Amino acid sequence: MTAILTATLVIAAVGALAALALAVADRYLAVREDPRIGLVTAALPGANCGGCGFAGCGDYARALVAGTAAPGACAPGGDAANSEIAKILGVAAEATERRVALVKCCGTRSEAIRVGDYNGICDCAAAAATAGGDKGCRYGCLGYGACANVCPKHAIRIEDGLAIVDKRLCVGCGKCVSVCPRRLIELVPASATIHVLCNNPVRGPEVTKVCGVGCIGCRLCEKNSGGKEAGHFTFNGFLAHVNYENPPADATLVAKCPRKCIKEDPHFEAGV
Amino acid sequence: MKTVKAQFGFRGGIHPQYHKDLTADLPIERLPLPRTLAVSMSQHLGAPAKCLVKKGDAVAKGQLIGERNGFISAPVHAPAAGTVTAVEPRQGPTGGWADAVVIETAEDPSGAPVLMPPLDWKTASREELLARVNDAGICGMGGAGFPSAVKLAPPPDKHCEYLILNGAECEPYLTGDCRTMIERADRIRLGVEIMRKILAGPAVRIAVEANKLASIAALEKAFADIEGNVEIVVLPTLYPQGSEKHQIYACTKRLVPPGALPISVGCVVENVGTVAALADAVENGVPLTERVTTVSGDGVARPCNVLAPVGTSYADLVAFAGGEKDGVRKVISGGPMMGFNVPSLQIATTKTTSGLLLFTAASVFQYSSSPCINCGSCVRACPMQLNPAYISRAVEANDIAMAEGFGVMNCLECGACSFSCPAYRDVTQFCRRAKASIRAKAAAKAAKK
Amino acid sequence: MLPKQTGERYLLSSSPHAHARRTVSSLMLDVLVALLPAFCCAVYFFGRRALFLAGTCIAACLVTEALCRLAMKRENTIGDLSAVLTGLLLALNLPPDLPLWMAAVGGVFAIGICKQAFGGLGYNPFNPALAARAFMLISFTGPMTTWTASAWQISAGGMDAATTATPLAFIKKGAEGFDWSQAALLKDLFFGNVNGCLGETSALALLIGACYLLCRRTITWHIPFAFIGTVFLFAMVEGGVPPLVHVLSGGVVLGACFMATDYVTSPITAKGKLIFGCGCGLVTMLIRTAPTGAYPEGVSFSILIMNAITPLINRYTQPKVFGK
Amino acid sequence: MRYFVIIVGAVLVNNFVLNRFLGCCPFLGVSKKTETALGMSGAVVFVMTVASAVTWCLDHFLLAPLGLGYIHTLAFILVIAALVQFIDIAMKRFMPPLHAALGIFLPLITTNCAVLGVAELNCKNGTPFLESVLFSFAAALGFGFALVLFSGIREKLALADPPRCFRGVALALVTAGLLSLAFMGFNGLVKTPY
Repeated sequence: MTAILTATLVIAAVGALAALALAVADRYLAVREDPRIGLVTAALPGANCGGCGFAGCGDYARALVAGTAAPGACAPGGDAANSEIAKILGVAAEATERRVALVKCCGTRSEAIRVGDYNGICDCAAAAATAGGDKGCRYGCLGYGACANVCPKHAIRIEDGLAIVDKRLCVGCGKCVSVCPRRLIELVPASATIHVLCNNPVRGPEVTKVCGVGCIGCRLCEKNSGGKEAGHFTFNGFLAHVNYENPPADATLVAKCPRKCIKEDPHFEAGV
Repeated sequence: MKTVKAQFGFRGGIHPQYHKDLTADLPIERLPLPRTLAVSMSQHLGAPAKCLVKKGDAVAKGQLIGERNGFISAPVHAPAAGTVTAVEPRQGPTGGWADAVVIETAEDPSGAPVLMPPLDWKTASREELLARVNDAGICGMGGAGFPSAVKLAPPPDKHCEYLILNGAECEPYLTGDCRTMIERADRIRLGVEIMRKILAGPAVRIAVEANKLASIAALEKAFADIEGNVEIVVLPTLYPQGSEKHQIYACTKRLVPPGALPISVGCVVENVGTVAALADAVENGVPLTERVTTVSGDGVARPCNVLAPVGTSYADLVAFAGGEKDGVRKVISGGPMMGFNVPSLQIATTKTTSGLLLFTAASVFQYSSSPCINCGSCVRACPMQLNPAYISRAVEANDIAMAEGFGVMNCLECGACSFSCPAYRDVTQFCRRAKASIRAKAAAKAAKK
Repeated sequence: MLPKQTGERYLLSSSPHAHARRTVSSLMLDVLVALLPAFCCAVYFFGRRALFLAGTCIAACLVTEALCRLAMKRENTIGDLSAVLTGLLLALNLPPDLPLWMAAVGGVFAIGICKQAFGGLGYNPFNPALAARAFMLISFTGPMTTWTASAWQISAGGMDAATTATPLAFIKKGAEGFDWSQAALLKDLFFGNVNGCLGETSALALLIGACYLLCRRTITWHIPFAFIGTVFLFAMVEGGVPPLVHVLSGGVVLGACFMATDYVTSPITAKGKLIFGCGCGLVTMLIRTAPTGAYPEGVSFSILIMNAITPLINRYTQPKVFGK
Repeated sequence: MRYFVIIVGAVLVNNFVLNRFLGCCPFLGVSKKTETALGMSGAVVFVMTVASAVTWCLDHFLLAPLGLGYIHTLAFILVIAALVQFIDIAMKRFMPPLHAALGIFLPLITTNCAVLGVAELNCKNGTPFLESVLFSFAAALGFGFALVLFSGIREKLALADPPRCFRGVALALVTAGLLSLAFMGFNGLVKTPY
């Protein structure tokens, strides 16, 4: 009995001493952090994609609490995360629409010509810097997968020399947008279904020389969607662009595009 | 004047097969004026020139068609008389697109060429000479084409102690400089004297690789009675002996710190061809509108050294060289070590096109690279004493910051590492890739500020 | 529809557009050729056993390499000859009377675990042949340390003729009063009239191969020089057995010239290579001369340990940039 | 000489990780970068040395006189846990970058078998105070040495391209095994007292 008692007492005494030391340390040495940082970090998805412009979710959370960043920059978290964060921080949330990446090119190997046989490292920027790229069209997708390599969600794959985004996996972080040497990836509303898959603004004859499916700026899509007043399309040189503020709804214009570069939901077309 | 052997070698370097015998003994031939010329507004690194003509304009030979536009920039002149048929984006030798003035040359030009008034360099002031170098559009004809006027006007706190003439021409196949030194040694001498005046009397070192005996002899003859501190420095035949930093070291034992320009150690390096062009510009008032290009390789019927106007299409050059042989697989603008691959012959020459090489499948092939085996060939070959193996592995793993830590920004892109890699890795391309993305990042950062 | 292609489609690549003639397989072939004299010696001294062992090891390595690449769905890399080299080096590190199945297990371990598990040639942190040998030494201790008297013909008097041990085991046993400096002993060690692993017998044959590699610039002098030099110096300072006996017996020459110089697992810079070689020599001699040590020979362990330190050596021996 | 033998024995021959297989968790966890490995090694050296001193005192002046040797494991855990917690707080205050790098691994030493193991070994062998502190220090050095070596290899492996089934910890374990195999060469290098 005494043995048990001594043991208990000794351990308790040692424990008490240790507790005292820790208490003192906590009182005089501890570093206080804003508890909201933890809460905000928990509300963020934790993908560490960097799409918000900060080095990971923790960094963004710290900036949010410090007030140097505004909520709403987290695309993967979407509305749920943003409103949650706004609640924690006590500010009004802005509704954000889910955006996904769109590769504005449909010139596969069987549609767009290649002017040379590229031999070198498998990277778009490197290929683009080698004699201007092996693709005949200098605006088109090179297909060496720089976007696929940076995608934190593995939502991009290369098929037949062309990058294709899986809409369901894409979180709209925008990393691919900045890494593409041809700048042909755009973040578009996930709800939009009709897209112009071309990025070449030069005149028709030059486009048709290098690509079988390049936009020549014939404006038939505009005509078929209710004319200029309807405002479903904008034009940059000889290139049509969907006005995503006011996207066309009538899918019949897709079949009427003479160049076949307007597609309906291309994200799903390849059977992903 | 004396001829000395270079005392200070550098570690590294490689011995590629030179193939200079194909054209080294052939005199420079003048190309008959081509029907069309496409003169790019982006003749060199730095800002492209501002175009001064439009479609339909008639231009005279030597007329200014592109204006200096920025600090590192040089004006562009019409190489021949004719009519401007278009001003449109064209692909240049480096693969980039820039506006080019397309000139349909006149068969018998009625107007006289527009020349600048000749200057007597002995009486002209330093400022006048410098203005002439600038107005004549003189830029480095060896590699990147740095405008000479910028080089020859060092910042006031720097003094040029050595003027180094780069006659190394270490790239295989190329013999343009070699021939220029033989045939135009007197012009080079005149250019040297003018530059010496502009730079306030520096010592002159003419660096020539040991495999150009005829060039050395010609220079010795032309410079025999020159006054002042002038030496011909015979460099060992080793690639990349033509690199500025290594030449400065070989001639003066001075080391250019990483990221610094030669003037930081009191040196100005200029290509021999540029010096000859400079002499023409001062004495005869002729702007820089033509240059010597070596057309060679096993894909051309008759390798030769051609003096052609800037803007000549590669197809015209090849036609002059007897046409292309069957089975050409690769076309290179420049030398095989640092030159640019071009996708077609529809590209026009610039002031920096030192060579045009056509190779058949017998000498080039599609390779596939395997993982680095750490053999150290590239480390031994690197003239900058970097570790290309590690840089390439870091870039391969997308770790640009690590590559920067290994000093990739010091890379010359000379290609010695890729040349010696037994695994056929694109080491140089990895370095280039890392440099490009580091520069882009720095530019983005600067733009943000 | 694809527009019509106009003009030729040229190759497009980044500079340089010229290349030296050397390839990975030509480097491996160089080493294989350099090992031929040693292998011939092994066949001369141990007869068909040497052929069988080498054949088994090489076959095991090749088959494992092919199967691994197949399973990984990657291109077959048998052609680079690195698997052949691993097999041959492994065989040269085995005692002549090892059962063939054990040799095969070693070959499978070398390629499967030590090389392909890391992604193949270029990524393995340890020399596959040596790692396999260490693995076998611990798994099959008996057979790996049994030597028959097939070749050990004592011409040097005084050494117990009945012992079938290697000279190193003899040293470890502490042969008091044995005259180590007899010329006959050194001669035997040099020409290979001693017991040991297949490749450890004749220093002469190995040195011929090493000279070939040095002349071909397949290897640099740094590692062999530092390795052998350190062993020599250590033995001199230690003052027991004459330094030359230490250098010529066991696997020092084989290890220094052919195993430690393995590109993948040794440092990349000259300075690093010198440090690496010194480290190998030091650890070898520590293991050899420790009176209580478990192993009479330390070459393979020393190289493995230095393999492990290689990344750190590389880290601190980066070349200095020109102009800095 | 005896001290030298203790050090060599604990660092090379009976390396805590590679021979006794103690402390494998931080060995695998904190070995991805050499910088963090160095930091962790420092932390372990510090914690192990201090912990062994404290536990030795605890054992000799408190537990042994009271005849409580049988609960020393319990008492050790308690003391070591408190100690590590203390170091954690102090490091956060004085060395924030290191704290950020080591992150969750510092508390991990709390219940680390290497720290507890060294205390237990000292206790079991009845080592005198100075030697037990030295032994712990050397053992921690050995741990750190192995950790730094391993981190170097893993940094290299990070650039490798292993088959998918071997990626990550699997390959790290294979490598650790091979490293341990290499260290077997040191077997019996010195006759260690402990």
